Formats: sequence, C-alpha cells, structure tokens
Amino acid sequence: MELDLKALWLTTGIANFGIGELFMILVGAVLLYLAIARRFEPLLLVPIGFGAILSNVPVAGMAGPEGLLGYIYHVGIETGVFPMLIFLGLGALTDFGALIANPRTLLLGAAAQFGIFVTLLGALLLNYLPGFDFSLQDAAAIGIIGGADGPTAIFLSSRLSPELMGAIAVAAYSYMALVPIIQPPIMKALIPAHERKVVMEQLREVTPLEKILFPLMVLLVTALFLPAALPLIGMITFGNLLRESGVVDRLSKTAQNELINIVTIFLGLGVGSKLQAESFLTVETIGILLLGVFAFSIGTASGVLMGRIMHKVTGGKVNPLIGAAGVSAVPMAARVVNKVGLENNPHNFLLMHAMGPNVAGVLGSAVAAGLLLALLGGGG
Amino acid sequence: MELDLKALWLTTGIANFGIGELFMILVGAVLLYLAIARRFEPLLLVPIGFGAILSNVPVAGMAGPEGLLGYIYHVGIETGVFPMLIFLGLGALTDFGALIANPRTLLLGAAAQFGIFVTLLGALLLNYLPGFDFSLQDAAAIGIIGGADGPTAIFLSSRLSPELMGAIAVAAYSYMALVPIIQPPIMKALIPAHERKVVMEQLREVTPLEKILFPLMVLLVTALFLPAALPLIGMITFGNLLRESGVVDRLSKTAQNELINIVTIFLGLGVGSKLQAESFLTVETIGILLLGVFAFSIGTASGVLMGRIMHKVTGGKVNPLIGAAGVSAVPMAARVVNKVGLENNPHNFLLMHAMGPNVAGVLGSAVAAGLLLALLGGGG
Amino acid sequence: MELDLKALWLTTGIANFGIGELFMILVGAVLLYLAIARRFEPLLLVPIGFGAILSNVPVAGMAGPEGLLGYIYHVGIETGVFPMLIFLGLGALTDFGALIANPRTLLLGAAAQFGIFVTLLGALLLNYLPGFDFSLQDAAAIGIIGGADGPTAIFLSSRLSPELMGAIAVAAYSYMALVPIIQPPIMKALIPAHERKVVMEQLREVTPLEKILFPLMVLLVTALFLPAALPLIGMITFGNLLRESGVVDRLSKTAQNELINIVTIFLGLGVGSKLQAESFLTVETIGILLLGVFAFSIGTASGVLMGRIMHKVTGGKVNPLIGAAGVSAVPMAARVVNKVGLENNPHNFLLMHAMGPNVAGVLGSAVAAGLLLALLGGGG
Amino acid sequence: MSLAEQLLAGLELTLTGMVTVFILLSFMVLAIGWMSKLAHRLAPPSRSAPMGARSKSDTAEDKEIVAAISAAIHRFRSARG
Amino acid sequence: MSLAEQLLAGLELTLTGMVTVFILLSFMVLAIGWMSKLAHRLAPPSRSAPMGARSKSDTAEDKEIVAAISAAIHRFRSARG
Amino acid sequence: MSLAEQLLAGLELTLTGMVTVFILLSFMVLAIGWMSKLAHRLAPPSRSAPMGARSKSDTAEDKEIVAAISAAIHRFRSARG
Ligand code: NA
Ligand code: NA
Ligand code: NA
Repeated sequence: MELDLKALWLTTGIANFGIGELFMILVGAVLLYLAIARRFEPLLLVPIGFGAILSNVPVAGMAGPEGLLGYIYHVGIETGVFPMLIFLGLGALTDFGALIANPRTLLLGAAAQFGIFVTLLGALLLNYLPGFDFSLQDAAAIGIIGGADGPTAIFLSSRLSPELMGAIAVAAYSYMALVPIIQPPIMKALIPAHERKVVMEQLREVTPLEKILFPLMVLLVTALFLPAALPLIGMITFGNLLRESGVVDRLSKTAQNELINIVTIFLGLGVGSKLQAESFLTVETIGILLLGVFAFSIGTASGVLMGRIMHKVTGGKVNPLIGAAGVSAVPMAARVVNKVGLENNPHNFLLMHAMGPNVAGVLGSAVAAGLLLALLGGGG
Repeated sequence: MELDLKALWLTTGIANFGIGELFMILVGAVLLYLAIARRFEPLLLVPIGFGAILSNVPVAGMAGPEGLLGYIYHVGIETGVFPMLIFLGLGALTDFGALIANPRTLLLGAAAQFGIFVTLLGALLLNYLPGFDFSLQDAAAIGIIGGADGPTAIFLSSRLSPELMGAIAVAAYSYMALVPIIQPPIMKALIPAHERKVVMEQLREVTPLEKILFPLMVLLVTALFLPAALPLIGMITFGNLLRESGVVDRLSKTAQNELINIVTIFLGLGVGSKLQAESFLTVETIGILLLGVFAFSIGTASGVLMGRIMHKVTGGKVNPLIGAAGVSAVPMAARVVNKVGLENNPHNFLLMHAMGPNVAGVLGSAVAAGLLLALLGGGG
Repeated sequence: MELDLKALWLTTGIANFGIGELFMILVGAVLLYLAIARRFEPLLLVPIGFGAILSNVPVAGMAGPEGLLGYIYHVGIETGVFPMLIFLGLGALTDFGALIANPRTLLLGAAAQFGIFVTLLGALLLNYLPGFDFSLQDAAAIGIIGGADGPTAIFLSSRLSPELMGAIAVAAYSYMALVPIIQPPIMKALIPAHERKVVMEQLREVTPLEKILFPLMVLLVTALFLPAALPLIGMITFGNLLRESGVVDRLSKTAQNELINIVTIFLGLGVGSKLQAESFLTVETIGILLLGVFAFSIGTASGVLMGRIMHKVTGGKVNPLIGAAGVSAVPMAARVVNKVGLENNPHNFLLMHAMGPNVAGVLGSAVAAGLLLALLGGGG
Repeated sequence: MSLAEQLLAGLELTLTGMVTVFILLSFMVLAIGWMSKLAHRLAPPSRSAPMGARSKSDTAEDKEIVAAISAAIHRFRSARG
Repeated sequence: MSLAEQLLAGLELTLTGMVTVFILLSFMVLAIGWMSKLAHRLAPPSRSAPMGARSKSDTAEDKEIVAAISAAIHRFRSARG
Repeated sequence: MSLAEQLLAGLELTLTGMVTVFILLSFMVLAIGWMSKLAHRLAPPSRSAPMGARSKSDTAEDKEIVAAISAAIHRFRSARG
C-alpha cells in the first residue's frame, strides 16, 4: 500500500505544481475577472483565461500533444484555419455600407496602421536591453498588436512567431478593451476643440448592388496587389458576399452565428494553450505588454492626424475624431469616437461616420499582416 | 532598397498572374453571377465560384497543401466525408411520404438513371476525338452528372476521378439550375397532350410508423444487395430516421440546419479548389460541359418514357409527366412537372405526385453511384 | 459477361454476410426499437443503433479506416475529444444551484461511486470463469458503467479498453434508461417508510456570483488534488462558466445546442462503429451486460445508505431517498426520487433536493474516472 | 485497353448498371409495400389518421390565430393612419 | 499477475478510489462553503435576492402576457366559431 | 544580423509597409468609386432608394406593431393590477 500511496501522491496537482504554473493560473483568473466583471472582450478572454488555467495544471497535459487544447492548437491555430473562419464570420456580420458611402475613410484605416510599424521598431529597439532577443519575425508579430484586431494578431503570430502568441493575443484583446481609456486623451490632445465639433453631412444611401460588388472589388484589388493578404481578406469578403448576395441567407446566418461561435470557443482555448508558464513567464512578455499600449496610442495618433489632414483637404467637411476609429477594435473605437464627439457637441452623432474608418482599419491591418507575411514569412 | 522593391514586386499578384488564372477568375465571377443574379443553385455555386476565384490567385496558395481550401479538400472531400454529411442533412430535410404512398414511382427514379450510363458511353466515345483520354473511371464520374444530384456527383468523382471534379461539379449544379429550360421541350415532345392531362388520384395518408420503417427498409435492401451504395444511402436514411423517429428532434434540427450549412460552405469552397487553371482549362472540361446537357436530356427522356409505360400498365392512372422528376434535382424537377402539368390542365396539381419520383431519383443515382464504385473503385 | 456477373455477385451484401454481422444488425435494430418505441436515451441510442447497423454491413467498410464511422472514431473518440465536448455542453446546460445551496449532497454523489469499484471487482471475479480474461484496465472501464454517465464511460473506455467500448456504452445507456425500474425496489428495501416521508426544507436562493465562482472552485480543487480528472471536470466547469458568467451568452447557447448536438450525432455513430460482430459478439459482452445491472444497483444502494447516514447526522433533515440520485443518470434518477417521494407523501416534492446529488454524481464519476486513469492509464 | 474494348466495357457497365438499379429499386418497391402492410397491422392508420387530422386542424387553428393577429394589427393601423 | 494478485490490486484500487473520491468531494464541500461566504461578502444576497425576485415577477409577467394573448385568441375564436 | 542592421531592416519594412498599405487602400478608394458608378448605372439608386424607403417603413411598421402589442399588454396589465 505504501507504494500505492506514493503513486497516488504523485498524481496530485499539489505534488507537481511549480510556482510558474501557479502564477499563470492567477493570470488566467485575472483574465477571467477582466472578462466577466469588467467586460473586457469576454467572447475571447473567457475562453483564453480558462484555457490558460487548464494549460498550467500539471499532470493533466491539457495543452500537450495528446490534450484537448493541444489538439485544438494543432488543428486550428497552427494551420491558421480558425482565424480565417473568424474572418468569414466577421465578414458575414459586417455591414460595409458606411465605407462604401465614403470610401476615402479607407485612408484613415491606412494611417492607423502606422502603429503596427512603430511598435515593430519599438520591439527591435528593446533588443538593446538585456534579456530581449526578438527576431524581425517576432517584432512583426508584436507590431500587429497595433492593428487592434484579435484574429489578425493570432493569425500573424501563428505564422511568424508562435511562441509569442500567448502574450500577443492577451495584449491585443486587453488593449482593445482599454480603447475607451487609451484613446480619448490622445484624441483631445491632438485635435483642437473647434475641429472636434465639426458636424459631418449624412451618408448617402448605398444600393444593394454596391454592397454585392464591394467584397468582390476588395478581393480583386487584394489579389492583384497583395495576394499574401488573401487568407484574411479572402475570407472576410467571402463572408460579406454570403451576407449581401441575399440568395444564401441560411449560409450567412450560420457563418455569423453557430460557426463563428464554435470557432471562437476553440480559438480561445487554443490561444490559452500558449499561456503555459515556461513560454509566457519571460521578460519578453513584459516587453510585449508595454509595447501594446504604445502600439494603440501610436495607431490612434496617426489615425487622428490623418483625420486632420482630411479635414484640411476637404475644406472642413471631415471631423478628425473619426480618424481614431481607424485602429479597428470594431465597434468599440467607433463608439469612443461617437462619445467624444457628443462631449463636444451634444447633437453630433459620429457613429455611422466612424464605422467607415473602423471597418477600414480591419482591412488595413489585414493588408499589413499580409505584407509582413509576404516579406518575412519565408524565413529570416 | 532596390532588392527590396523587387522582392515586393514579386509578392504582387500582377507579377505572377498567368492568362489561365485570370480566365478562371472570370469563370468564378460568372458562376457568382449565375448564382446571385440568376439564382442558379446559389447555396453551392456561391461558395464554388468564390472558391474558384481564391484558388486561382497566384502566391496566395489558398488551394495548396497549406491553404485553407487545400485543407478543406483534404479533410472533407478527399475522404468523402462532406458529401456524406450533406446526405445526412438531406435525409433529415426530406419527407419521403409521397414515395411511401406510391412506391412504384421508384421505377421512374430508376429509369431516369439511364442518363448516367448513356453519358458514360458518350464520354468513352469522345475518346475517339483527339485530346480526350477518359478512363472508365473518368467516364463513370462524368456520367453521374446525369444523376442530377450534386453531392452524389462530388462523392463519386472524389473516389474515381478527383482531377475532373471541378468540371463535373460545375456541370452538375449548372444544369440542375437549367432544369426548367432543359426539361419542358423534352416532356412535350415525348408525351401526347392527352396523357399530359391525366389527373392522378390523391395520395393516401402515410402513417408515422411507415415513415419510421421506410429508412430502415431502404437501408436493409441496400445492405443486402449493394453495400457499396451505403456511404450515401446509409447517411440519407440515418438523417431521415432522425427526422421521422420523433424522439431526437434536436439532432434532426441540427442536421438539417447548422450542420448541413457549415458543410455546404466548406464543400463549396473545397470543390472550388478543384477549379484551378491547370486542371480545369482543358479540352476535357469542354467535353464534360457538353456531355452534361446531354446527360440531363437523356435522363429526362428515359424517365418520361418509363412514365408512359406506367401510364399504359396502370390503365391510365399515371401522368407520364412525373417521370421527368425521376432525374432528382430536388425539388426543381418536381416543380417543373407541376408547371407543365398546369399548362395542360389548370386544375391538375402534380407537385406531390412528382415528389415521389423526385426523391426516388436521389436514391436511384446514389445506387448507381454505389454500383459504379463497386465495379470500378478498386482500380481499372 | 460471366466474370462480370461473378464480380457483381461478390459486391452484394448477401454473398458476404456472416451470421455474426446479421446478429449485430439485429442488435442495432433492437437498440433503435428501445430508443424510438421505449424512449431509452434516444439521443445516444438512435445514433449508436444506426451506427451498429452500418458497421456490420460487409463490403461497405463504413467502420473501417477509410469509412465515415472509422474516421469519426479515429478523430473524435480515440482522442477523447468528443466526450470532452459533450461535457462542455453538459456544463453549459446544467444549473448547479441545488448543489451550491446544499453542498453536502456532494457526499451522496461520492458514495454512489461505490458501484463503480464493486463492479470493477465483479469483473475481476468473472476472470475465474472460463472465457473471461479482463485486465485491470478492462475491469476499470467496465466498472465505470456504475457511474451511470455515458460520456464518462465512453471517455474512460476509449483510454483504458477501447475494444470493450461497444458493450460498455450499450450497457451504460441501456441501464440509464432502466433507472426507473432498477432503482425503486432498492430504495424501498433499504429505507424505512418513515424516513422516506421526510419533507426537506426549501433550498436557499443562490446568488449569481456563487454560480460564477462555483465552476472555478470545482476546477481548483480538481487541479490541486486530481489533475487526471481535468479533461472531463475542466470541460464541464468551462461550459458552466460560459453559462453563468452572463457575458458570453452566444457561446453558451452554441455549446448547449448546436455544438453538443453535432458532437452527439458523431459520438453515437463512432461508438456504433465499436459494435462490430468480431469484437462485440463475445462472452465478455454478456459478462459486461450482467455486471451493468449489478453496477447500477450497488451504486443506488450505496447512495441510499449514505443518505441514511446523512439523515441520522443531520437529525432527520435529509430524506435518504435523494441518495439514489447520486448515481448521476441526470435527470432521470432525480425524477425517480421525486416519484418515489410522492408515493410516500403526495405533497413532498424532492426534485430540487435530488438535483444536488444528481449533478454531484456526474462530478463524482468524473473524479473516479480521473483516478482510474491516473493509476491505470500508463499501462498495466 | 483499346478504345473499342473500353467502349465494350462501357456497354457492359450500362447493361449491368441499369439492370442492377431496376432490380434493386424493384425490391424496394416490394419491400416498402410489405413494410406498409406491416406498419398498418402494428399501428392501424385509423389511429394515425385522426392524428394527421388533428395536426391539420392545428394548422388551421394557427392560421386563424395569424388571421386574428393580423386583423387586430390592421384595425390598429387603419385607426391610426 | 495471477487472478488473486489481480483481485488484490482491485481491492486496493477500490479502497484508494473510494477514499480519494470522498476526500476530494469533501474538500469540494468545504470549498463551496467558503466560496459561498466569500460570494455573499462580495455581493450580499440581499442585492441578488430582489434580482431573483424581479426575475421571478418577470416570469410571472410573461405568464400574464401569455395569458392575455391566449385569452384574446380564445375570445376571437369563440366569437368566430 | 547586428542589432543596427536589424533596426535598419525594420525601418525599411516600415517604409515599405506604410507605402504599400497606402497604395493598396488608395486603389481600393478608386476601385470602390468606380464600382459605385458602375452599380448605379446597372441598377440606378432610384430603384433601390424606394426599396430602402420601403424597408424603412417596414421597420416603422414593425415598430408600430410592437407598440400596438405593448399598448395592449399595458392596458391589460393596468386593468388587472
Ligand atoms: Na486595424
Ligand atoms: Na438522380
Ligand atoms: Na455518476
């Protein structure tokens, strides 16, 4: 019986827990707290937080090659399939009408991607500090946090820097939730009050045919100029065509409900499997988390400055606030724009105007991800 | 920087597009046009058309071994799993009551399969022309277009002739959509007007127990006589039992909604991956598209002639028009029968009577596919 | 043509059926009968029964390495993924409020697991008979039938004794359906009438925060003491957190509907693939089926006796009947308790009180399975 | 295999195929007939017919309900506009 | 392993198993108790009880609504038929 | 690659990246403009505007219906309670 008791003891968690695993379980619990009590992107952070806990229980091996989370990671994230399916669902969920009515707001979505590249540079600068040794690929994956788009960040880091995915995903989703805190001071600092009060003219109606042709147009331009962005752009435009074509409603409904929900559960658990102590508890993670705030701030600033340029060029028709929505973080950033706009003029509803740059930001960061993949994907 | 610009240029689509890929993208666009503007089987042709576009963008490699469409094809089509799951869903969606009430209409579904074999012979005859070199397997896969049943065609060609699947699926779904144009002239040419006016007596009520036993009976007969047809017949009867048993409604609802929808999206994309320029743009494709019309016409004609025989044998109780529904193409063909019937007698609603041969056609072509698989599946 | 006819003959089922396969098809039909006409756990027994039929048709190879059922088994059952996803769905479906309000009922769920171990010993005793040669692993997998929880039984047997899974699953689900017949006599024999009449005081309200913390607490205790139980406990608590957190309703709804439905269909078919004649038609199967009744009876008895102890300890506040619900078989066993309670006192509704031990039984058998896995999983 | 041989094999296949399809589906015709008789003996259609009837009248009832609701809405709307 | 040895191992397993299950679930009993106290301190049930009450009255309200609608339909139907 | 070289590569990447993103999205701006013109020629917005209008009034109608129903329920409830 003695031997048996020892064997039994060795099967307990207590006998096998390290301090790192305990700490990571605490991290998982904090993520759950933020998701549930503070409503930080709960759709992703609940599964990620729970996945982080499961992954760090010793003996269980949930994130190992024969564990559920390990299988999920292998099948759906290593292959890039889950982020692509999320994009399919997002396409089916998104109304691009505001962007079609005012296509120039795409430039705001372009400008906000500056945050990606500045963060990339920031990561490379960190290499001058001891303990940091980011490759160009790592830096690019970290930079994409500035894209403020979760699935894009997961997709790119699964291709370029899988071992950093945990920190990158946590940073991306956490800061997306912090958009209402990070953005307003930057917006107010960079835009004079009178420009913030600009009332924009109402958006024109968009015809159904325009909505059908839009995804095909976006697909075509991407195919011609940056096919490496196709995995994400192709899926979001496919989902959007399902939505707008009007002839396959049952497929569109499934893509925007059950399919995206199932994939979201699995994506979150799979990402959680990358929050294992040994790979997450490094000084690099701290660097990534710091760079993340930076990334969002730069993205917001460059979007806002582009907004001011458009304000000038259009002779004052554009309220520069909507530039802040260019970081994506749909629809949070657009709501922040609306709120700040109302603070400056209680009758100025900018929500619809901000939706244009907001969805443009999604396209913009998918394009940036494609570019980084094209230039860095084949090796060093 | 020079080097970089060249690298950048090489990542663009423009630098890599061949004429074949451009043409195939046009083919994809035409399929989307037919699906959306002309409502040609949109549930399948929207995903297939979009998949065709994605597959033909160079650099992106969407249909390659590490691309989403490549994965889908490998996991779901190469294995035959997706067509089987579609059959599961079809079983859960189909009410076989009309067939149970009048089982003799199964013979109409049998007769219409003649189109399959004549097309098979037609494909072999094409071999006498230069540029054609169809094997018996290829010819069988082409012949199944005459079955007028998309998933059956995809299933059989995935087993016998994967490289022709693109053309076969496009032909099958396109001609199914053209049934209202292809069938009526044949029906009118082969049936004298007075026979077209026959009013059939109302179908008897079918009891719930009959509906429960029906799928089991079909399964049993198939198992005894042609087990090779079981992958398809087994799944359609399983789905139908879920539906009719009345005790597993939640499974039945899921099979006929979310499950079939998800699989349809993936099946379409996966088939689209077989519309790559190098394998699709061949003279054989033209042959297949021509044989397709032929296949539907022969199937319609043989169904109609069997209808005339049944008309004679039953002493005029059967309206031969319903024979045309034997080609499957559910429920399009049955609707065409109804429409032509109404043209000849404005009070003669043949819809329910045509549903019998219509679903019989599905069983018939699944049986034919099983037979071809049994005799040709093991090699040549 | 002669050769062809022979080839054709060899493709028929008739030429290939053995007596074993025919018998197993009959077994499948009986399972379908029980499921449909007698409502024996139809959600699982319809797919299992149908899968049993499909698996035993010769030539078709549905359960072989290239057949649909073979794929399903390989992907979802061999890996343990499907039972875990079922637990995810169960967690999202289950309200643990009754257990939180009265946590001591967990001990009833603990006691009822005695059935598992006595059955394990029973299986080992059978080895004294000729024809039986159960390993410890086999015996443990058989014992888990006493857990009265289908997915747990499938999970454990997939790890410890895959070749017995067919018989174990059939026994588990069949006896779960027989709970209303097996339990009442045991309950009446072991509890004096006056104890059966005890009216329990109403359960207190449980706050939302308690419901959120509950799954995390269960997860924590399991992680600390028996991480090997995490695959099942981790998933049921995850599903429950999705449900109770209140911030991810769309994920919770999907987990408790489409996801669990899809997985149920596949799980049933996959288990059915283990009902092939050669592995099912053994004397061992008979032993397993006999041990099954035994397992349920012992589990019920030990739960009830624990109930009597709690009755004494609490000074008569606990009605020992609710101990019978400790076997799990949710919610059947709790309903049986309610019914027997009403027979003894027409105003005594025990349903909610029985839900506590009932869901505790699920946790209890998952814990027992984890322990058996920990001690026997690495070999023999 | 020469083209002619191939064509011959195709003709054989056609013959085998159509014969098999007809035989199999004829068997199904018979089997369904037997099945219906069996089903009617086990659960006479009289029992199920009223069920069918009931479900029909249910539908009729549903239609009445829909009619009632739309009538109410119509009245409301005409009163308003 | 002889049958007797196997049986002994089985008995050991039974003992270990039942003890473990009881210990673990007893811990859960305690843990749930602590958790409830903690939860009640963080969010007193008074706050949630009225919520429960409100949700109950919501249900009651729903029932009233359903009753109102079915009454309306019933009236309509009896007026008609 | 030295840290300085790496940083240089990063700067290059930044330049290339931002230029590409701007070029690509500018092309999209133009392409969407052309597309809208094409779409308006193929299906003039006048045709779709009333459709939009109709769908709006549909929504309005829906709101009226909801209002009607809730008014009815409200009346019922105030009559009761
Ligand atoms: Na972005
Ligand atoms: Na057919
Ligand atoms: Na149990």
